[in-house]
Amino acid sequence: MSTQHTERAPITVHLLYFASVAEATGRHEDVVHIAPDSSLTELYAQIQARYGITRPYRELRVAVNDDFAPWTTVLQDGDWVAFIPPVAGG
Amino acid sequence: MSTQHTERAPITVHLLYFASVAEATGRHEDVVHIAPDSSLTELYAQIQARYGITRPYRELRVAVNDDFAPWTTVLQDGDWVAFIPPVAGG
Amino acid sequence: MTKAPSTLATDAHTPALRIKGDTDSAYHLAYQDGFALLDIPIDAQRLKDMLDDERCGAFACFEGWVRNHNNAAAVERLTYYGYEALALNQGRAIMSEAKARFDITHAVAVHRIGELAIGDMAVWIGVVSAHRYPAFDACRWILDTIKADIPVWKQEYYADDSSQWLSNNG
Amino acid sequence: MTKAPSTLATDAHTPALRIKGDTDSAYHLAYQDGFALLDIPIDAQRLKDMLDDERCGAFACFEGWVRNHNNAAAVERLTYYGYEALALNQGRAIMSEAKARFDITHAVAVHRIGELAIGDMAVWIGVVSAHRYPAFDACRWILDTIKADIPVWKQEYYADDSSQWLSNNG
Repeated sequence: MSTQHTERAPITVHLLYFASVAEATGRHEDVVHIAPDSSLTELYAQIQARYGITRPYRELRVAVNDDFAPWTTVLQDGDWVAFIPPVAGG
Repeated sequence: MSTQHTERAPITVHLLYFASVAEATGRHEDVVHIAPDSSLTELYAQIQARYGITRPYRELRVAVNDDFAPWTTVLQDGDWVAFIPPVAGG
Repeated sequence: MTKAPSTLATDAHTPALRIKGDTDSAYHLAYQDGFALLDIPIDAQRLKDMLDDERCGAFACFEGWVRNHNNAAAVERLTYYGYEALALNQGRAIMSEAKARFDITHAVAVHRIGELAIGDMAVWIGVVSAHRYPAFDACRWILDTIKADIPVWKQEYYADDSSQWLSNNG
Repeated sequence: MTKAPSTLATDAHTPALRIKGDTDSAYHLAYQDGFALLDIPIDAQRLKDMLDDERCGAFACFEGWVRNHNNAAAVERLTYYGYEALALNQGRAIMSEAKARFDITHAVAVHRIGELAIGDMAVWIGVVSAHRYPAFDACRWILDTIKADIPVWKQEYYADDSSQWLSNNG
């Protein structure tokens, strides 16, 4: 038996929240399930919906596995992702 | 009785020598007598002659009474003068 | 300005207030990679000692201190939060790029996180080189790049109990 | 390069190797006028403590150290000679002009004279300001101006017993 659109199992992604993003989510970490081949912008949209975050992704940077990454990056199962609000060190 | 050129008494000037100038004179201080209204360049010429210094005054700066002064300054009795070779602090 | 965060939200920040390793490991990292985070007062002398070098005639240094005001508002204290793993990766890359860009011998930078009081040192940067201009230029570039790229966030607390997230680019 | 000066010539330099007052007076002058000469090792912490200010977020600092080489030649040690009275007058004017030119809160600079060994600090400059760029800019300007205008001379001694008068402008 076959389907036209193969239903692939969702992948698991870990999230770290910092500063104003942690303020909005009320937590430091999350685990979410998302469709394979999702992009970081799709992941951010899911988090926005869950926590009612209105800030557009363009105002943030994003890190995958402890390095900055482009928003176009495709997620892999087990990735650790952090949305990075404007920094204020120094 | 009168003379055409009034012979005025020489003034006394104190000299401080530093670095390569002290090297050339072999001393740190001097007292010299010079005609009134002499300029700093005339004083330097006198010191050059006394110690056989060939370095032209343009390569040095000059200080009068512990402040830098223009070479055109006219000497006053009791002035302290220092010829300042190129500095090397810092 | 918003009121101070709720207890829930504050707990959400707690992991970002402390470094994972101990202090000696952080200083070792500063020595090895040129960059580290600390969650206790920065020992400037200990960092400076890492830079001693007989070939160097110039030592340029910058310290960022917590000011008692920001624009018109009187600051009482502030908290720096850090994403340590990303900060260390970025820091290592910044210090490596500084050595490639400028004619310098060594450079070290450390940023503090956690609760700081007025006058506390938030960041220390030291650079040594044979001559003076590369030391100045690199020190300033490292500071600017840390401010732009190191994931550290600052929340200032004011006399009326309000607080504010600061941003370096706005 | 010339051979080391004769004893006679060395005596001619002796007054320029020591400051006239005591150490506490020199530090007081550094505090009051922003500039002093010292003829013993510079205590950077003592100078830095003069600059503590809660309004300031930025501390920029420069130290000039005696290098073990100058161009190709291996330097063994060196001697700084100073014309103290002129140096203090010039130094006071330089620090005053720095405060007028740059948006800084305080600045202090001290130059050492006498015999120095490799690694010794010859000059210390510290500047504090509300924001970072004026501190960097003033620190660099003060150093450049000290190098141009403070009557201090440097004689380097090399491994073969020769020595040389250095100059900052050529």
